[in-house]
Amino acid sequence: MARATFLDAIRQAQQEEMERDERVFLMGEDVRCNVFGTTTNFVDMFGDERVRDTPISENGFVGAAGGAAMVGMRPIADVTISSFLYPAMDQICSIIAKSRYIYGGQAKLPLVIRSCLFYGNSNAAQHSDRPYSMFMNMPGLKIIAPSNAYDMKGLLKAAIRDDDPVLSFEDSTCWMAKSDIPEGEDLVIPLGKGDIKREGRDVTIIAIAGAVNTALKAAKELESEGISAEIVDPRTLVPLDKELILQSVRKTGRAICVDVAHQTCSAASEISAIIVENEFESLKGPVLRVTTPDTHLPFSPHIEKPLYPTVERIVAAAKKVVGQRQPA
Amino acid sequence: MARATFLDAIRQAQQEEMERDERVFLMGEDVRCNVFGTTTNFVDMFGDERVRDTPISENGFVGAAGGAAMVGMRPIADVTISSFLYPAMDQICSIIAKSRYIYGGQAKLPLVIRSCLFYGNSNAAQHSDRPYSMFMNMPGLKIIAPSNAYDMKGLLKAAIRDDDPVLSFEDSTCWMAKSDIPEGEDLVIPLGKGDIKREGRDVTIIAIAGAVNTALKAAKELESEGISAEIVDPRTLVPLDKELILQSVRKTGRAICVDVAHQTCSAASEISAIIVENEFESLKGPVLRVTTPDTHLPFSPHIEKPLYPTVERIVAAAKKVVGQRQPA
Amino acid sequence: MSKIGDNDPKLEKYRRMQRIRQFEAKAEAIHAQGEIPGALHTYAGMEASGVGACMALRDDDYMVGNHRSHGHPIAKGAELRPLMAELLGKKTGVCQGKGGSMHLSDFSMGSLGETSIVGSGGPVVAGAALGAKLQGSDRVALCFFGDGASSEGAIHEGMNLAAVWKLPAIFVCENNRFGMSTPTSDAVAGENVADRAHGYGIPGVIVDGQDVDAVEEAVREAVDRARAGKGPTLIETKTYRYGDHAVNMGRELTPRGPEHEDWLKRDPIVLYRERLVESGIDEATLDAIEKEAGEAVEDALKFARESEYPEFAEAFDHVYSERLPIPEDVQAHA
Amino acid sequence: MSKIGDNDPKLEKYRRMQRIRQFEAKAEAIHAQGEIPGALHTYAGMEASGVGACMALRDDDYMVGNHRSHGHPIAKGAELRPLMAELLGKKTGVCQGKGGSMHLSDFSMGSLGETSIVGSGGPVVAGAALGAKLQGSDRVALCFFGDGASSEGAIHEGMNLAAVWKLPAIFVCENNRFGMSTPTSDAVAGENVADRAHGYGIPGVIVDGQDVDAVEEAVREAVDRARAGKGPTLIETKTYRYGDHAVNMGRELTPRGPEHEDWLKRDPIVLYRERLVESGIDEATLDAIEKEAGEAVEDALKFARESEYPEFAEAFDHVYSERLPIPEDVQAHA
Ligand SMILES: Cc1ncc(C[n+]2csc(CCOP(=O)(O)OP(=O)(O)O)c2C)c(N)n1
Ligand SMILES: Cc1ncc(C[n+]2csc(CCOP(=O)(O)OP(=O)(O)O)c2C)c(N)n1
Ligand SMILES: [Mg+2]
Ligand SMILES: [Mg+2]
Repeated sequence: MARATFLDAIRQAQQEEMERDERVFLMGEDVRCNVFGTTTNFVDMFGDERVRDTPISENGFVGAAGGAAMVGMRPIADVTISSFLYPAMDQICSIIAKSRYIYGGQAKLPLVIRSCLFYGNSNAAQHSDRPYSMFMNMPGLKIIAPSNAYDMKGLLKAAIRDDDPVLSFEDSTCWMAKSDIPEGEDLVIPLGKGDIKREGRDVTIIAIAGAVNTALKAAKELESEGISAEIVDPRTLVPLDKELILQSVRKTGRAICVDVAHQTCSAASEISAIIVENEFESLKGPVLRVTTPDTHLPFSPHIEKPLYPTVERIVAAAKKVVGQRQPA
Repeated sequence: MARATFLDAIRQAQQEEMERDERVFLMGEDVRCNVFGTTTNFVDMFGDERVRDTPISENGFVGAAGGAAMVGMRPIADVTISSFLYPAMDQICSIIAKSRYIYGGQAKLPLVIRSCLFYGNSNAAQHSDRPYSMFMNMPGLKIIAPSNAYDMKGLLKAAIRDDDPVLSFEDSTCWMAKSDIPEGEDLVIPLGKGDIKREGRDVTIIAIAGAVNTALKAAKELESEGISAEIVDPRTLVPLDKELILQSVRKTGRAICVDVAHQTCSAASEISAIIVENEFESLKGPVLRVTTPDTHLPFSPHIEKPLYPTVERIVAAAKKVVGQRQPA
Repeated sequence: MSKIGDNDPKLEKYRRMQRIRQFEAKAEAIHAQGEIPGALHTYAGMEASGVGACMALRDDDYMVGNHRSHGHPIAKGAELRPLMAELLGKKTGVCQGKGGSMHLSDFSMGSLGETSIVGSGGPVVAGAALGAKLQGSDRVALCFFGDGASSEGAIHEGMNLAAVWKLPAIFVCENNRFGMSTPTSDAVAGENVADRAHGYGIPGVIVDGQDVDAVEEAVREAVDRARAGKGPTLIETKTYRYGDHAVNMGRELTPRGPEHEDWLKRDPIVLYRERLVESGIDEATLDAIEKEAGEAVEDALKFARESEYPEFAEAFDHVYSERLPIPEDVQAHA
Repeated sequence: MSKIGDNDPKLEKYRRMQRIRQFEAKAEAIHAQGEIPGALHTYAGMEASGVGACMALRDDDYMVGNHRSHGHPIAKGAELRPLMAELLGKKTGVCQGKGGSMHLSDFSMGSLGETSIVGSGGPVVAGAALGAKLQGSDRVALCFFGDGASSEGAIHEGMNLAAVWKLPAIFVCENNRFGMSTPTSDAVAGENVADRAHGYGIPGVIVDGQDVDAVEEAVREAVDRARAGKGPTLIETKTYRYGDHAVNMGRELTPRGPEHEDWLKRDPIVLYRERLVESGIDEATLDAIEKEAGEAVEDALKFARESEYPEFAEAFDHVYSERLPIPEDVQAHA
């Protein structure tokens, strides 16, 4: 076991998989210079054929990842910031998500598209997107959104080995946080398996990516007020571990969905809909969402920061649902 | 009053607004040749400066609509089929949705982006998208999705007059259906006002675009089985008439969301989440979704058609929720 | 199944053009009668472009095409049965009934898709060429796209990527003078699409798209360049489509000028047949090939008609590597 | 507020370059101390490109820029106070604190955005030029974009659209030899970005980006062409950025070659000052302008520092024409 940051977990996963399988290669804008620290010494280790700086053309190189995958490679396309997925949207939706299907299984697209959720640091609206729910609406893509370094490594390795296209959303608020990560061992976390990050009895809090850490802090605070919160981290958004979520709700009877994305048509909305559709009889109160409201993100830090889900808002939501049927 | 089809309603709305306001102009691929019948005689009436065939470059001409709007025009960008919005995603999300905000109100973007939902007719996965929920997750865009000719005309006119960018999703399953449309009169339906398409007592069915018509048929069938369904048509997805939906659910205590889009992170999911968040106490049963499952749309008609919400599935869902608390 | 003049590339070109022409004539006829669902975009008039280009490729070279998808696979040598079955939406179709007329892509012939999103093949081809390069193979990848598609950012990005990385890619712009109803000159800036090559520092070649030999020669040169590691080439085949954008639409979309007749006079199959006859091939051989093509089409149609439709559950295959679970309520009412 | 040498375009060019240089020097310094949040991309070294281009424009002409956004508005004549206030995230900022360093866009000066999505200005400029044309005005629209941005589909689509419609647009590629850490030659195919013009049938012009007069002249010719209805021009200014991609990042991203020193020797402000002096302007006047620019920067900073931050509710303005309702639970804990 060794302590490693979330960013280093990404580096490790990429390095180990590139060592393991020579079909794996990496491309993106400025990957050689290692902007965020996920490709340290990669050029030395793997050469610049397998570690490729691309032109600034996201649709071009993401689509090229698709083409390379179709001929038997296993590309990792690094799209740095999630906001730059929009220019690549057509290749992702029309080619990468659909080719296996439209050609009746003739095409295989084992590839990973990585990008970070770059919010909360005065990067303004064009650089602060958290667009995973858009892709959840598009069949054919798998989606991971890890909340700590351990999960990040294990899920990214699984994503690289997976035979379907996987989008990896990497929350920049988690970048510097460290986990114990087993060394040498092959840490692979199967896609589609959620994780109970904290057990609890009174309310289930399903949180996504960085929001898991906010929820964990809220759970501590709730504990001190006599409310026992269970924190469920789906880790993978597609396929989603519905059973884990429903199980927890069956136990607690109450649910809150926490998501740093905009509220409308968010992952939080989806999870809420799944819960009410399947566990209505178990519910003792409304399923609440704690999300970023449907405004853009402003540059000025004083007005940006309060827009994201906070410990206070989660605590207030928990008290509201728990209080409703079971007064203190 | 005169009978007019949905397509003709679009034509009328465009024509009347172009006559009324010379800042309004229309561009898109093959608009002069009037592929679908929404621009009949437009070149003769308005000249080919205001009725422009564009190169096949959706990001280019949709973005150009943004630029033209910023300098005081009121463009209508016709993107024909919704699947072609993906190549234009960046200009829609990064420029059109965000410019007013990011520049602190200096930019104004009064424009309409029209495209049709072209599903159900063996067009295969790359031409059958119903992607409105992706755009619902992006603040700054208004979205209409009318279900009949009357609403289509009134909402499109409102959209063209609106000072914000509006996406118009036009369901091709509604194209040939006719409504009585007032002549001469100025039919403008305010954005954000839903409509009760049928009153009922036992269950609220919120349906979107073409699904409204399927739901209306289901309601008839339910009637014959003694179940009274209320059909709510939001008409506008952003802003959404939440109060109308909640009011209906308060009355019936039961809700079903019908949506031809893929289920995950759909408008149906959002509406379900809103209902459970706000009207949990009124609910007598789970909120169910009747949607298209998260598979792509195949070409072969025999396996495509059963994927969309059908009268049978809506009826079954209604019986399930009504039966749950109120056995026949 | 041995065929007349097997192994003679000259006759093979004629055969493939004949197969395309007759396959589509049949398809158009049964589409008019409602036997083929969806839209049908025919390649008639453009056969020399596809066949010339594909004859310059090896069987294991890659190719990506577009919505006008019938010609490319036949040009590359695909069997007709799975193509016709696909048009009819059958389980035996090359895409198991999932793709239809816009997506006749036979991966066993090196195809990596006939993608109906205009321009979207550009990045895919760059990626396939990159894959070939990384694998140390000498395969090349060829992209068919239309004049209209040249306006898409995806084509630009694909070409820039291929050029900057010197990838073994060939971009073949099939300029048939229209994108749907819009004349090329109303949508595409510059004299020729091939002129775009200059900006990428790669060769740009214009070729008579009605002359199958000329197309083959131009593409062969590009293929040699690509295999030698010298990077991509942009080739523009000046050609013409006989049919409307899509056939059997009930009205005419494309405005035809007086040059329509001129183009019909330069039919690629007639021109090539004349050349073959001049070169000493006897008419009987050519007639036999023509007849054989017709029989192959009939055989394909019979096969297609006798094939089963896919079962409903198959709609849930191929979204991912494993079949998706089918929602109960959907299954119950399917 | 009258300024030294007001109305003398020669001095105005010097003034604007000085204002950019000094505005950014100050910004870089206070950013290092944490007074400016977010990333800061400086324009130092490139002043002649922006100022030369904007001096060829009328005040009411349109312009769109990019993430390297400080130079363009000052080049176009914007006041410094709202720009500096924006950097500090204040309500008095030109974008009311919503945009920050990557988006210093002053619409009162004809700007239509400094957009930080690389390449995204291309379609916007085509649209603004189209708007001007439809309105029968003789305004033109100019797009600043980087060498790296030339690889984006959006730039291609914008140029094709402008060319095919003969719109009054000018595309100015500021080639500063890098896109972030990547040398232009590793990302952009072809010798020069300007060579792309050939493919669109429009003029492509290469100009010394360190020579403000040369840039102005090239752009003026393009503007004249555009106003005369002859369509767009692509101009490439060969220039250089002194700072790293963004400043104060804690580590160096851009690998500098030996040519770095050569570029520093051709500083656009020094070069231009020499030319002015040679042409008879006395040093004292230029010193005074330099000093005045410094004072204007100090004044702007004072203004910015004394300004208020926006109130929380303002985060909900400008998503639409009307303020969004603020969710109760968000308001309660803001
Ligand atoms: C991205 C996208 N935009 C628009 C369309 C609709 N469309 C289908 S084919 C076509 C014309 C294509 O013209 P061209 O590239 O010249 O090919 P051709 O049909 O002439 O062979 C158009 C506009 C599409 N399929 N995809
Ligand atoms: C679509 C998109 N992709 C990537 C980025 C990240 N990025 C910001 S600036 C930049 C380099 C731009 O290079 P260039 O266009 O030459 O402008 P320069 O910074 O050199 O002035 C990159 C890659 C972005 N902002 N937008
Ligand atoms: Mg064409
Ligand atoms: Mg640059």
